[in-house]
Amino acid sequence: MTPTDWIAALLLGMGGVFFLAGTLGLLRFPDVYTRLHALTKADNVGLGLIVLGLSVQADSWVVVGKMLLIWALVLLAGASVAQLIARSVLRRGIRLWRQ
Amino acid sequence: MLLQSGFDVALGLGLLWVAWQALNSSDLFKAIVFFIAFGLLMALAWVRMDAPDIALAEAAIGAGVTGALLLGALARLRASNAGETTMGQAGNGQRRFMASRRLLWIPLLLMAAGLGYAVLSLPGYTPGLSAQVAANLGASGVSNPVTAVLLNFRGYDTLLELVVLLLALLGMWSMAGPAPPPSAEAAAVLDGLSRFLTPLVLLVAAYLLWVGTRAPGGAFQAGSLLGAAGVLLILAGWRANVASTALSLRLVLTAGPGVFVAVAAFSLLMSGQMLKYPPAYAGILILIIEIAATLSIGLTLAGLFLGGRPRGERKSP
Amino acid sequence: MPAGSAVTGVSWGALLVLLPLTGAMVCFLWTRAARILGLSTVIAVCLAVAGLGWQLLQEGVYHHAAGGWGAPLGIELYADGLSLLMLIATAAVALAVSIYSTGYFKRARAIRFWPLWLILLAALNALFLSADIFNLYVTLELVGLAAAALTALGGGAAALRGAMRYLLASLLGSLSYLLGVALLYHSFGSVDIAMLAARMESSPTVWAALGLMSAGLIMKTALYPLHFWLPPAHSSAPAPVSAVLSGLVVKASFYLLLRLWLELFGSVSEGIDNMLGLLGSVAVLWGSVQALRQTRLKLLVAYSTVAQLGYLFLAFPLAASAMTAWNAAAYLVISHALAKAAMFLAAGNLMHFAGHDRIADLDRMVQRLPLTVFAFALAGVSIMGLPPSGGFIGKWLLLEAALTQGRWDLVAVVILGGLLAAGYVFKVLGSAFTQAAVPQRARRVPASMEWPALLLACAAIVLGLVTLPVFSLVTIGDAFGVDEVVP
Amino acid sequence: MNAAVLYALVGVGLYSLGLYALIVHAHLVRKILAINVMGSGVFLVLVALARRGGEAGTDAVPQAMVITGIVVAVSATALALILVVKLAAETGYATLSGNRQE
Repeated sequence: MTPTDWIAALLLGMGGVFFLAGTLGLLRFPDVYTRLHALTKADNVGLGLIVLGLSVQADSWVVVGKMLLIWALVLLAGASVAQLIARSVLRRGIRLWRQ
Repeated sequence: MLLQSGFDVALGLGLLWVAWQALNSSDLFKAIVFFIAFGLLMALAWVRMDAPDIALAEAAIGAGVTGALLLGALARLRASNAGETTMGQAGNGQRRFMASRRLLWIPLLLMAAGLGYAVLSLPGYTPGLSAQVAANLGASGVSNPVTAVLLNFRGYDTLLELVVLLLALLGMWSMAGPAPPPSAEAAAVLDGLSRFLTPLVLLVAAYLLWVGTRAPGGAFQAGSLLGAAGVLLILAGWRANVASTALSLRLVLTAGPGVFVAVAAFSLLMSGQMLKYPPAYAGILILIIEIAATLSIGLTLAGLFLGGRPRGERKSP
Repeated sequence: MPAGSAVTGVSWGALLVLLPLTGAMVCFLWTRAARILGLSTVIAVCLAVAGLGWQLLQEGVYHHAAGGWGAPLGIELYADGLSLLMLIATAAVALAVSIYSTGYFKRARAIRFWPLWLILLAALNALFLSADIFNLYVTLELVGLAAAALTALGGGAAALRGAMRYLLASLLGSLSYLLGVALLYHSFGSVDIAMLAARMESSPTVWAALGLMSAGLIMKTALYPLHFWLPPAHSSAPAPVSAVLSGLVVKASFYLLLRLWLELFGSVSEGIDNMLGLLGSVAVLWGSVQALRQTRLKLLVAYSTVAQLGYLFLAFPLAASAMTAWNAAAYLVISHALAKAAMFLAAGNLMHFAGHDRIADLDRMVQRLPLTVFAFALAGVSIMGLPPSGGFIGKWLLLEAALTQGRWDLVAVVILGGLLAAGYVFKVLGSAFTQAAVPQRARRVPASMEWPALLLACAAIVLGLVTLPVFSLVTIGDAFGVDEVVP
Repeated sequence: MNAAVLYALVGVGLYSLGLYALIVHAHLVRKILAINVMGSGVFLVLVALARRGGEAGTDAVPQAMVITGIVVAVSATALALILVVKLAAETGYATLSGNRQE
């Protein structure tokens, strides 16, 4: 394995850890708001790391550009959808979780 | 190799599990969300089977548009209090279902086993038509074999398929009445998102249409992206100021099948065989048909999501 | 493709699909003229069928390679005598129903009816012309969706429920059929019927395909016990739509089943033909008894369809005398198409006139709507199988085949079914002669609604007098493969 | 058994699961979901079996057929859903059995 492969593997692995953490939060957190928090924050970083990891190994800059575009779109969609879900939940009168 | 077959097994089991959840979740909303997840897993399975064209179509239509249609219908059902079967009202029927459920397992399991045996006992490997497709690809006018089959070799199927789509919209308009008004106020975020995404989606759709002649993509993928953009705009509360009676709207809806039928009639006149393109013009004819089909598919899918005839009295905000 | 005369040089078969599709889209675009455009399209389709018939008589079977590729890569259109017979019946019913619809539908409904109806017509023609089992799947779906949309056209809970039930049954049927197509494609590497026939050999996969495709098509044909969707759908649709559903749509899936059976599965299936015959027998008896028990006219006519469809399946166990049995099935298909369409149109007139379809309250209809009652009676003659009518010829041929093979059970079913049919037809006619103490709406029925019913019923009778031309038509292309069987 | 046959068997499984749900559930939206799952199963069988001979080449014909099938499925789903919505607005039930009077 070349050094770039090692870097890629490290980035991909870290991305995986973030995804895992996000999923764990989705399953274990107590209410909608905290779950959204876990899902969007952790998965955005996770996907970013995976895109970086794949970019290191990419053949051309076009491919890198496409992947970055995908990341940007997922960020945008994720943020918007999280806001929409939180808004509709809030309107239905579901309270924030307090210890 | 082991890793790959492990992935295939996991994906296969995942498909079955998610399908089971989509079919048997107690909450209908949950079931629909599982169904959308099922569509995405299906797209993954298509990629695993080297069928990126289907993967694109599945993700956009199977999961995206179908999911949006289901959620839209659920919202309207909940408005008329029919979002769930209430056990008390279904009464005897439901109880009879419960009783038959135990017995139903047996014949269905037998059927599944029989079908599985039929699949396993298929005589060897039959080459299918890949050799013929490859041999004639040069004369088809495009270099993506799937597009060649869809728009040239089996173009007649695709012509009828565009009619099926138009028929769905006609059927809906014939029974649905005017579309329900947009929900009271759309979220500002959704509005902003739709304003930002729509041009981008149009760009990607145009790209998919253009690239479809030689790489995965084509009229259906591009059209379903247009449809998705339409769904987003409708969700954001945006309405075009055209009534269902407007000729312009109808012209775009019939553009795909219309151009296709026109090409069929013209080729019938010229060569005696419908949809037989002269090899020199095959590429350009396919492109013309695809452009018209993309517009029709996009508008039809958006129209199906609208859930009724557009009224055209409301100015866009 | 240059050819001798002007008529035989045209590819009428392709036009039979393209014409109604164009008509449907033009009707949709130019709603104001939908009625006249729709009617002219249907007349053009009738002319095209005549052209195709002439072509077949002159040159034998019709082949058309859509896209110019030919099987197995491309899709082939194919028409022989059997397809032509179905196309003629379709054109005849379509013309009558279209004329009827000009009077039946008010403007607001009419502009929705015509595009859907023309698409259904195109889909039926495409189905009768296709020789490609995947293309047949697409046409099946097109037929099913168009028919479901038309069923719901009347509005109201009953029609919506009927349409929904029909749509689900139809989708289930087509998916089963498609799974069979997948298995056949991967067994033999083609979806062209002729190529499959040449490569056909028995295997577990072929058996599974046979089961799936037959079950799916039987569901769409509403053979007992998979008929549950038919009575609600056919009785709640608007009258012209009911006529098309009962007359043509269920026949389309039966035609496809017959075609697959003759070309592909006949050689590899043993024992299933007897099961089909048994289900057919039950359908004849059970459907007729149900029809007798109905108090609503349209439901009675719908259950009669369940019974009459049963007759078609009696031909399968008698296939040893191929000529007689399959001729009987073909005759029954077209005479029932004409007679049942006439019956539904007549029932629509009675309903239009009185505002209800309770059989007991058909107050002296024979004096008020003599043409309509006469049409119903003539159609009833063919349904009962009395001479001289198309229904009589069909049932006579069935009896002949059953007698020569010593199948006394089937003989009994045919005769008993005829008696029961007489029972329910006379139940209606009896009420039409007697007086009932109920107020009637007495709305005028226009001539454009009375004459189509009568002409269709007359056609069903005339069919009994022109047996020889019909038989010679059917032999074009030798769809029944009689050469091998007749000594 | 290779991956192609595995996916074909999954397709058979989906078809059977869908058929089960279609019969068992009364709610029409669930029946529509069941039809869609059945359809996906059929599509899987159609495409997967083309690859059972190994990785060599892909057959474009079944792929094109499946794209056709997906479009037909979405059309049918849209039509069925609007029927359910209208039926529920008319009767208050999204089932075939509920509320028989008209």
